[in-house]
Amino acid sequence: MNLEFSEEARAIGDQARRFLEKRDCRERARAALSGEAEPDVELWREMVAFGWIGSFIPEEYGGNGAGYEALCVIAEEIGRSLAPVPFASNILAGEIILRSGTQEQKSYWLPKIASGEMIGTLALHEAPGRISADAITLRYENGRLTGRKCPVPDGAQADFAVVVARDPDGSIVPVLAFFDETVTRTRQPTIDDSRAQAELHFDGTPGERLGSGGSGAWAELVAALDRAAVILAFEEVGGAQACLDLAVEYAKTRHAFGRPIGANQAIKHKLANVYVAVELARSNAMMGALGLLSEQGDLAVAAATARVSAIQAFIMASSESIQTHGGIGFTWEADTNLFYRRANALALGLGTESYWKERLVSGLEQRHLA
Amino acid sequence: MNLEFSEEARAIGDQARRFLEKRDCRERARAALSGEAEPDVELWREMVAFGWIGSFIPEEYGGNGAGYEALCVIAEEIGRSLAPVPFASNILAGEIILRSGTQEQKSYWLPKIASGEMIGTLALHEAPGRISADAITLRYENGRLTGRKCPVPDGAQADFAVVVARDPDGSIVPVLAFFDETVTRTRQPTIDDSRAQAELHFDGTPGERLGSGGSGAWAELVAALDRAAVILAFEEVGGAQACLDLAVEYAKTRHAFGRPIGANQAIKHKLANVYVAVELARSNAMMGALGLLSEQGDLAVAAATARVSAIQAFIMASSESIQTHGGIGFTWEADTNLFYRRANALALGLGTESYWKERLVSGLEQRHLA
Amino acid sequence: MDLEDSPEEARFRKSVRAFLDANATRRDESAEPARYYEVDEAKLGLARAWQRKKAAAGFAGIRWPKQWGGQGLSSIHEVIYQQEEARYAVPKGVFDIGLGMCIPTLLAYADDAHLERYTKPALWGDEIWCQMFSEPNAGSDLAGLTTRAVRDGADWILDGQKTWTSGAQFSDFGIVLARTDFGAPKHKGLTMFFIDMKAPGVEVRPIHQMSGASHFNEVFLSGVRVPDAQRLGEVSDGWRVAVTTLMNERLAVGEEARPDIEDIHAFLTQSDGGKAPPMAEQAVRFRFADWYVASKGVEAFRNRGLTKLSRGEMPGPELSVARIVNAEKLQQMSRYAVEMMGAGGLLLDRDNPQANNPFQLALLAAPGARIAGGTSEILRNIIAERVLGLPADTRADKDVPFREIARGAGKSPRKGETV
Amino acid sequence: MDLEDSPEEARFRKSVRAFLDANATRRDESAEPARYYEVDEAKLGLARAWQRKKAAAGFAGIRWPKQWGGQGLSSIHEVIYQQEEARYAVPKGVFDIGLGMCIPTLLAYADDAHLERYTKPALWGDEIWCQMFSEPNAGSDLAGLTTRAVRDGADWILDGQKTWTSGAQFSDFGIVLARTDFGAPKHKGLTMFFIDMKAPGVEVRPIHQMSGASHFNEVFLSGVRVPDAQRLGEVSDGWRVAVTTLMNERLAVGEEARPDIEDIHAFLTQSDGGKAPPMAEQAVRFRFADWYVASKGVEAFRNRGLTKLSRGEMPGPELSVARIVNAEKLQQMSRYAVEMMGAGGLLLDRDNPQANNPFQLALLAAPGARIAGGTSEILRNIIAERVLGLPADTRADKDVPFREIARGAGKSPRKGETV
Repeated sequence: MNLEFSEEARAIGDQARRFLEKRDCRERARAALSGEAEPDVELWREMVAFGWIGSFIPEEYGGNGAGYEALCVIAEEIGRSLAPVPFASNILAGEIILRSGTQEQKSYWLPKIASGEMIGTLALHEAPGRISADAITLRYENGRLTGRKCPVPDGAQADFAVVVARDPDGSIVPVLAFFDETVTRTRQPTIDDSRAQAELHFDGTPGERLGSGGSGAWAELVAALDRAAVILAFEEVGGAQACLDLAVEYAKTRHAFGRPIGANQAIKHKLANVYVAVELARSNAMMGALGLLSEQGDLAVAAATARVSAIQAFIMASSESIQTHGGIGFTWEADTNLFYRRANALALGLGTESYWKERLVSGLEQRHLA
Repeated sequence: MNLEFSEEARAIGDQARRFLEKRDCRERARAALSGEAEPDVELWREMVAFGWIGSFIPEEYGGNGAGYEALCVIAEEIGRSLAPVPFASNILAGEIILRSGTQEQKSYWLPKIASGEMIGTLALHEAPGRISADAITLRYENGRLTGRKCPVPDGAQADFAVVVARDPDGSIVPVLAFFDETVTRTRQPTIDDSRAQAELHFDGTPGERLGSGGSGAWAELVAALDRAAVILAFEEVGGAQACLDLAVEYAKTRHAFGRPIGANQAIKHKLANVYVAVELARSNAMMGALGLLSEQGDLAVAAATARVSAIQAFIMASSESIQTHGGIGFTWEADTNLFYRRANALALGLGTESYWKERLVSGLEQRHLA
Repeated sequence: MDLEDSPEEARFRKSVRAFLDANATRRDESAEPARYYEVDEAKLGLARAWQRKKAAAGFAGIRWPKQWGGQGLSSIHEVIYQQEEARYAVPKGVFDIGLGMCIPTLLAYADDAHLERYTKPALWGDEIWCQMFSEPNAGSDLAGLTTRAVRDGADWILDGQKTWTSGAQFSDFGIVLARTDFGAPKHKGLTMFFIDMKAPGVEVRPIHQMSGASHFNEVFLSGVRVPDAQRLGEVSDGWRVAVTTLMNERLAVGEEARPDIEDIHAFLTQSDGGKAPPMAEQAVRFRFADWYVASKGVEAFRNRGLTKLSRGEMPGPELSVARIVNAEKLQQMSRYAVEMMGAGGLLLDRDNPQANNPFQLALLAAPGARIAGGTSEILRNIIAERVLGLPADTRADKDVPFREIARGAGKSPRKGETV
Repeated sequence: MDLEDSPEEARFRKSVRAFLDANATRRDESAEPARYYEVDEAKLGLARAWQRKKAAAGFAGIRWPKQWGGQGLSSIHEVIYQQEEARYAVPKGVFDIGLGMCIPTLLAYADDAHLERYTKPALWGDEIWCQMFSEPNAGSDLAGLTTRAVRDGADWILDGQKTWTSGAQFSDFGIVLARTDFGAPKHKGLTMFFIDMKAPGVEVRPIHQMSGASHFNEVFLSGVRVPDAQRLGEVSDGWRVAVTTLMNERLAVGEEARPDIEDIHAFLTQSDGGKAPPMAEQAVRFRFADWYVASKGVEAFRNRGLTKLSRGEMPGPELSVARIVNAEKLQQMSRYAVEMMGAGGLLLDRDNPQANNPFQLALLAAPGARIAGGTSEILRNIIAERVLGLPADTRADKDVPFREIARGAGKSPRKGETV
């Protein structure tokens, strides 16, 4: 039994943690939140330079081949640090290009992501509601995109996107497009402005169909979301752990009624429950990582399990961390405020809990049919 | 604002409580549970003699006209005392006869219930699952009933039933039938044997259609269930309150680590939560009672709200009362054991939480349509 | 059993309605639930004008004695007035603390000269009061406060920091609880004063909340000189005075949490472009039913409390129960609604069609609802001890001189603070 | 990262499988989940025979030293054996406490003569051991026990009442924790003994549980004479000895709660007479997903614990976490399933087609799962204090002579007891 990351991966995690601590990411996130700064592209480039983001990209496409274990521990550290960087957007764009792109497309786009030369994103959402193919209306016709996407993660800063569109036959088609002057981009205020979202209007934007075509484009997209979900689960686990750590530290040092508030069972049991949720989420995420590593087809159930568990844990940990802090916890300047926003934003950004629960159960159904 | 029972009703409640305490009902319930006794028909007759059960039956049909306020407080005392008597079955049979019966039928059957001369019941359930007209298959043809009902509350002791059947046209029809030799009755072991349930086989049992016929029989039955649900909610509130009282008393007197266990926040907050649930349930039940009293058509939402709230409160109070007691709480001889069984049995017997939630929401929909 | 007024109550309600109909417009209850806005000068002016109208018509100071301009009526009349006023679009909130908590404390403890001076301007909206009890290190444990009042001739000198003070930025006066004896056990060394908020040494700074709102303040007191005549109650008897003040809070039975059940109902039953509304799903119906049952239960529980009030009995734990239930429900409902919007739930802009609902804001306000006015944990303790009679928590600080009690501010995640 | 054995572990697992395949039949895992039955003479005979086979094949006492008939292997080997055995239809439970907790305590504290006498008969299934720690008034607060051991020459005389003793009715020996000094603080006055369960003065009475089962007992000790040689550890050092015993419990990482996720999955996906299965409903899918996530999380958390064990590290809080999560899940799942059956959920008879599932029984067993082996509250305290490092509860009984500690049995709702 060896359900633990390799020593190499853990060393990368330690390095990432030390680096991110030095960069004082929570202050950067707070600044971004107050509109004083855009997502921290400079910090992102520094991180890319370590090779961290390219770890899931094979060496032939400019990655360092460190693999998914490394990516998972880095995601956890990003979650813990609250770094306001275009992480999820690059992972999403990279994953779908890696899985669905032609040899040529992979050779062209992936090195740009791995080197930080360009920021990529996935332009998927249009109307509110659960992710589904039916919701896609943006047109792709004669090599050009027309329509609206909102919200697009890091949409105002990104250089290009995989745009999920519909061709004249009504088929779903992912399209690679640079953000040129035909794209009108408006940053949108959100519940977590430390991670930017934008509304994008495409007005005849030139784009190239991702991959070699065929009817499986939506299924491939969904499979790429599965893979990204495991990474995101680690980011959430990192955030949840940070919330627990903050709350425990505060509970040990804040006094009321002549003793640390952490001596009260109301606080002790609350934080024990958070601990349980975080450990289950971490454990489920590790099973997801195992799925990623094994490169088996049937990742859906493990990914969905990891993601649901991580959403629940981070939401709970961030809420209860505020509650443990009392009044100070829900002020604008409290770190707990930043984590609560991030927890809720991550829970909404890449398929919600409902989406992933449905994915989990239908994944089990397909297993039973098979 | 006067959301409180009348002084008269409260006096009847006090009388019922004193009487039931003297009769040591929990001992009787325990005896019934161990199979040492059948449901306590003798105790039931004593209670009937006070006029308590006939309180919802108009004086012209042998009731005492004390009204629903009295019935609600009596139900609460029965819940508190755990009296192993055929309460719900008689209320159900009485309500539906009162609402749907012809003048002649009311004059014949209701005095028998009010006087305790006969025990009536409602034979409704056939297959497992939520209450619905579709589930009714028992045949009523040429004045005779053929088929199976299970479980039927107090089915082995009752003298007659309103049997919900289907006529050759496929319509639902409630039928009044004595339990003669054509009815084979088998007592069924259940999760709460202090309230008996039976399987009934009807083999050409003679019966008389309840009411003057027409297509609204199922709707009338459902409306009678609404009315009975309010009464049952009070029984559940009484039980939940008893569970809370037991737990509080135990928490004050049982010592661990040199102080009463009730000094621990884990216990204090648990019981505060139970208190909140019980008070909300009692409040919702009182709004249900107001609906009963006002004799308005739109009882469905208030009744369903009362019932859902009461189910939740009694289940929670009985579970947490056991938990507060620790090991001793889940022994066969503990009163908490009796309450937990009763809470779960009452939650299943007259439409489950799901049935009543659906009734609540569809009731609101009908209101909005109206 | 009914939900009706007594004949006398009905007469009073009728007169309230007549006044409101003549002087205010009905609120559109389906529109715009509770916003989290700031009070500016213009709004303050409207609030003062409305208070003046109420005073002129005899609907201000309903429970105050007639001698000081009040109506000499009972709590149920106050509640009836509030119930009716809630249905009209009138300025709310600016005077509640002063008229409901501060002046009643003066009525109990101040001398006639002071009452002569302060009651009328408060009642007529000319002067605004605030209440300064909580401190950064004395929230749930209010009696652990460390603001210091030192005797200096006929005066006291106050030094310390208060927090969570509503309305401090526009208040003229405030009542303040301070420690006058650090050698006494913590409840025994406190004294109550009232102070001029414009006095030298009083500095008010807004607190920026997660929701974006700033309706609370920090108040810094630096060498603030207060005449001994502005002491309320005896020296070292301040805790008892504070309890009087806080008891008045329990009357706020009508406290409204929005968005509530009507809002989530509206959200769940709206259908979008021909699609079935969310409420068509059984999962949604069941979840909604839970909230409906809780919401109606709280409402009916309040009505049982009002029944007591109507009979002249003391209100019970209605407010604690409502707060516990509503705070949890608010958090659940707002998260549920936002979740249902998918990625659209991220968007906060009110002008964006994807965000035209109050749940994103509620999501950010909800954590505060579990804390403000007493954390859910403190409220459960109150129910356990005062209603159920369970033993009090073991207190490490009982009967110990205050200066010997272990104190710690907590390693705080707050910007700029070193820990 | 993988879920595989190390090469050495794989070799061991292979040998275990070979033994089991040769000597036992595979269990039908889809059938009949955990029953709550009594052990009778016939079952006891089967259990003894199976234990004998294991001993003969070298799969008993896996962690015991070779000197006393054990295999001298590590905890991970014990776990591997248990994992494999769980898949076969073999008698379970009769020897677990004796071989896993009692004899290991003897191994740590008894002399060679006693080990010579007792280890082999235990290992070969000839003698059964039980453990007597809990008392009616010492459950969560185990160190508050009052069973008294008084020195009488070379012997001790034991008087008191033990409870929740598994297997006492068929045990030959048992370890028992008793108080030898009522003047010392409560952890300091305890001493551990082992006794002959057939000795005069030992009386065993079964406890009838709500679920109908009686696998626990009360044990009454009335003037039971025990030679001082049967003392384990020093006088007054019994608490430390008991901790050794209880530490061994933490290894039970494979503890299985049934019905679990597979059972509720089977229940929710079965379709009844052409109707869609319950799992077709979104409400059901979402609820199931919550349990699935919790179930898989516990499983993976255990696997992380096994990873530690496999590396020779100490197991962590895996057991506490699993118990908290599983107990809650069991209560939720059983109530959900029963609710779905409507009135049919009342029926308990296994032969009734309406009741052909384990959930009614689980409903009655579930409250016990939140209590037995440590209440969920105690388990949360353990996590908070030992894992998170939060302060211990304030203890009123710390450093106080035991006889001065406030004790109260609690007004109990139990039959026949006067309170």
